[in-house]
Amino acid sequence: MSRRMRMLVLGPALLGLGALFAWAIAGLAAFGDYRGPYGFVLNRVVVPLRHTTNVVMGTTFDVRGLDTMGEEFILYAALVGVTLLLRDETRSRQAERRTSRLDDDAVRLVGVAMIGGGLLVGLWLMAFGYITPGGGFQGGVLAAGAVLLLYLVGSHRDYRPFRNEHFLDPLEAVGAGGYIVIGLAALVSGTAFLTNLFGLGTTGTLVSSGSIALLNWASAIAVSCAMVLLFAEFLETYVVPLEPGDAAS
Amino acid sequence: MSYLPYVVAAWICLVGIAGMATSRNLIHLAVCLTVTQSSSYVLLLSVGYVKHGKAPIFVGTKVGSTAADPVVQALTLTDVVVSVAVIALILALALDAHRLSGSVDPDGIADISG
Amino acid sequence: MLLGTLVPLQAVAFALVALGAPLVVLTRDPLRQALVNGIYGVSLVCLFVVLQAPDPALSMLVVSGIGYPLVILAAITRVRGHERTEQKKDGEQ
Amino acid sequence: MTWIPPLLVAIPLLSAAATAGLDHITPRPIQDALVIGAATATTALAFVLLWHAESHEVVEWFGGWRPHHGVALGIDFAVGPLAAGMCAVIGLVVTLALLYSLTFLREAARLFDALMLVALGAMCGFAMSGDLFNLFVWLELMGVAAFALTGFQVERLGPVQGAVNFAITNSLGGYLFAIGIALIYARTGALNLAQIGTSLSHGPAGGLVIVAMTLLLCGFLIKGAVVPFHLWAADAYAVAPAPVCAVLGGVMTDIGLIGVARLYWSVFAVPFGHGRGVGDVLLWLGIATAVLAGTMAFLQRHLKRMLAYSVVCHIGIMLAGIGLLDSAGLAGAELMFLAHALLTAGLFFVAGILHVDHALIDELHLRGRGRGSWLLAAAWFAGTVGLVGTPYVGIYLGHGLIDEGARPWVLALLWLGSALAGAALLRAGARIFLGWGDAEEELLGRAIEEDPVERDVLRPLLVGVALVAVVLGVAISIVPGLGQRAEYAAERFRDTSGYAATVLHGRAVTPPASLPVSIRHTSLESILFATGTTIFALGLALAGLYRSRLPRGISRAASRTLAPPIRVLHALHSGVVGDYVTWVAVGTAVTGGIWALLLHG
Repeated sequence: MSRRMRMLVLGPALLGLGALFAWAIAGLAAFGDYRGPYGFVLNRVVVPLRHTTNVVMGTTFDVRGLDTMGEEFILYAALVGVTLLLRDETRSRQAERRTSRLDDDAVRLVGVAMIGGGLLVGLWLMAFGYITPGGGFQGGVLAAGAVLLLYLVGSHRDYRPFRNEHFLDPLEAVGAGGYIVIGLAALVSGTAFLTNLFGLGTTGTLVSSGSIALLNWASAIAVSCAMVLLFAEFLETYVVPLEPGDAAS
Repeated sequence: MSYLPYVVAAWICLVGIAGMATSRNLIHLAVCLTVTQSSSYVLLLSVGYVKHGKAPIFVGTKVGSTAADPVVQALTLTDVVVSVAVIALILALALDAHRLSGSVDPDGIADISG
Repeated sequence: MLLGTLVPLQAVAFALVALGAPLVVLTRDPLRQALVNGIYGVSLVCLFVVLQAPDPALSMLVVSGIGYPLVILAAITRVRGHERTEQKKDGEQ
Repeated sequence: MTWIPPLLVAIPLLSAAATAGLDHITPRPIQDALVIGAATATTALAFVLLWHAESHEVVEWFGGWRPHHGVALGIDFAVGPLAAGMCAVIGLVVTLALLYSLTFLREAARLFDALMLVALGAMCGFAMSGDLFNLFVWLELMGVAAFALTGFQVERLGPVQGAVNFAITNSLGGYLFAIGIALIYARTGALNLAQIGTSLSHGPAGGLVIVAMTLLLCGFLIKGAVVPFHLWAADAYAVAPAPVCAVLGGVMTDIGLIGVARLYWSVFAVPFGHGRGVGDVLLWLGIATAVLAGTMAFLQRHLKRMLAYSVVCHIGIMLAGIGLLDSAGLAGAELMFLAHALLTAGLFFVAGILHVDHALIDELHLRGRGRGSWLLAAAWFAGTVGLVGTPYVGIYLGHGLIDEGARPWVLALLWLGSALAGAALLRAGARIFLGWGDAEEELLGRAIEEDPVERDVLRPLLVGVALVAVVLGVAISIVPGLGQRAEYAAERFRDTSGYAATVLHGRAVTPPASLPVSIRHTSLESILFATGTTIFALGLALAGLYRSRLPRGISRAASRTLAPPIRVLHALHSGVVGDYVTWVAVGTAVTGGIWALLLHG
């Protein structure tokens, strides 16, 4: 289709979709009047049953823990996929890796401070996720971002150790696989997959919620590693060839 | 009776689809895809909001007090992760397309058809 | 009827999001779009906060503040860099 | 036996993590053993599960969150014989594909294996899940793995284009599905399919449910490559490496249809089951898909693209079977799925071997090159005849069951699609293995060639795997007792209230009275249609081979009348993702509009 033609077909289609949406919205309960059973039951039972004050995390890692297992693997598959798709890209860049160093010490100092701050906040989010807002995913992305600041404020070389697949790939696998292993442990002990096995502890403290904490940490490890590796895969491509001859690949 | 939240969600979805269909740049298209997806978060969270409700985190509040639906929030969390995974993959493909054809125009990389 | 029980703060957040989406879509230059998308992300974060959803808000914050920008900017840089060297090459010939 | 369903997901995913994570540490043979072992174990467990699922529904509540008073708290896998059978076939096809790729894909093998295992786990999870959002998670997981696998050969533009189109259309479908979930959740406050169904049985359905159903089913139809959402499939399957095509074309596309069936009979049969509105639209979509894709298959010269359209064509027939809304139709779709998955996989395997042997994938370029490869020729023709549905071969039994509930003209159109796709494959086989036909054919468009991924292959292994797949697929129609078991499985699958009672209240299903172990009979009509189709496909293939030798008047009239519509068809399949997004919007709006007219009031 020519672009003009496409617009002519798209317009009525979007109008039709809009009409459908409008029809659906007319059947929805007014904003704020929602009284579906599922969430309200969980709001009442999760805290007493699982000793976690953050019901969202209780839902994510316990009641609907299987969804989160799938989610970890979506991230994992994306990482593997991006590595697969960019393998030519990375290979051709290996020979000509070049960095533009930042010379301003003040900027670097601020950067280092931010790295420290980012890591701390990231760890805090991971650790207290099942008590207050936060959790493995949020903390993991933040920590990964902080680690990658090393790349941005420093030079590529400084950052290499953190982008060592030989170290991070197994760790990533431990995170993602660990989630399943915790689930399997429950299965082996004779209960359902992903059953919360461990002592529930005192509500509102770090030693609460049983395997939610473990699953949270497994996903924190998986997400941090996946994000670092994923970003690194892309950041390899930050290196712009400076000489015309470099672009030959 | 207020339906604005739902209308906003539908609007975002349509805008995103229009952007995807007319995009001339794969990177732009990938971002439009995340815009389309953001309509599902807006709809989910609007659906689960409860009048005068607090966040479903019971620190300092009594269990059983009015709170928003935690399920839609858990679903949104998963949805956000999906969006990161998908945009990363599509951008990786865009880079490949660019390396091979020098173009990120979706109309320009149509190598096979018919 | 459309607004009804909506708290003013929520109405503003919804309006911002509703405005932000077409802005992101209509910004055809990827680099500028990445910026606008960041702002749209922040408006989503605000919306999630006023909808009493701190967890998704945090998640959206790290994603739109760290996740999207890093991959999008890397992709743009790569594409631009490529084009620049190609232009240079054309100039030399 | 409730411990088996989680293992079907956990084993492949855990092995996927292990194989990519240990890439640099363990030697290759151990890795290969791990990957093949995991796939084989999953398949074996799926067969054990099938054995058990026949007498009772295997329900596993994750985390031990059992439902209370009909309110489901956690996520469940509810496995009847149909879902278990799906898992078994998925496992079988993936195992064969992994064996095939041992020497076929040596580069980046670990990443490839990890993604294949992830796809296996996700497909099994999808087939068994009883939770709406959980279905979405598995849908996205298998999608993410498949997008990357499609773009495997990163040194060519075609795979990148195919993967981009695949990723964007399927992701859009997933997001429409997510909006549908939000709407359903807003109405029912539940995510468990059985509970949603129960909740929708109170009060009128209304526009909200109709629109939600449109979005949910269209999300699956996009995955299932049904017209007009099918455009991505040919782009993606034409460019992926052969073992990936085998998995994607053989099982992953069809899984969208299982999603449609699962959603309809657990949820939407309650509000809409009294009329035929939903089924008729599915039936029409199926017929359109079968005929259009059959035609497109006949117009291809790229072998894998031809196979891709043949896959879409059979998807259409299966969807029509589901759209009939009776047990025979669903059982037919199920049996067709079994045969179709194996035969398609086998034919993709053969195409891959031809590609390695001759570095060619174009029918006209390969003309006569396959002479002497008797095993390959036998596999190709057996697979093709199986896909046409010659009496008691391959998909025949499934097609015959679908025939039972269909009106004659529906039957004729479905067999026409099968004949067109079969004729394309027969024509290609005759050209390649027998050297028949003209060397040029301008109606087929331009050639697309590509280099094979790997040239140094263990050829006997590849041929062996292809033969196993084809032989198993061909034999599906004559396995004694299979037809009756498929019908029983379909009946269980369609029992909406029984499903809800089993899932939410733990009621046991009544095991079947002993099922006969004989080849299920089919109607005389089916035998006649199937025979006619075979003859028609042969004739059509010959016409395609020797168009230049037809009497000049006929030949010229044929090209004059056929050329313009063919050009339009080629132009519609433009390979441009913007067009595909537009068609998704059109398809969803039109489907929803029709349902709105049929079901409202």
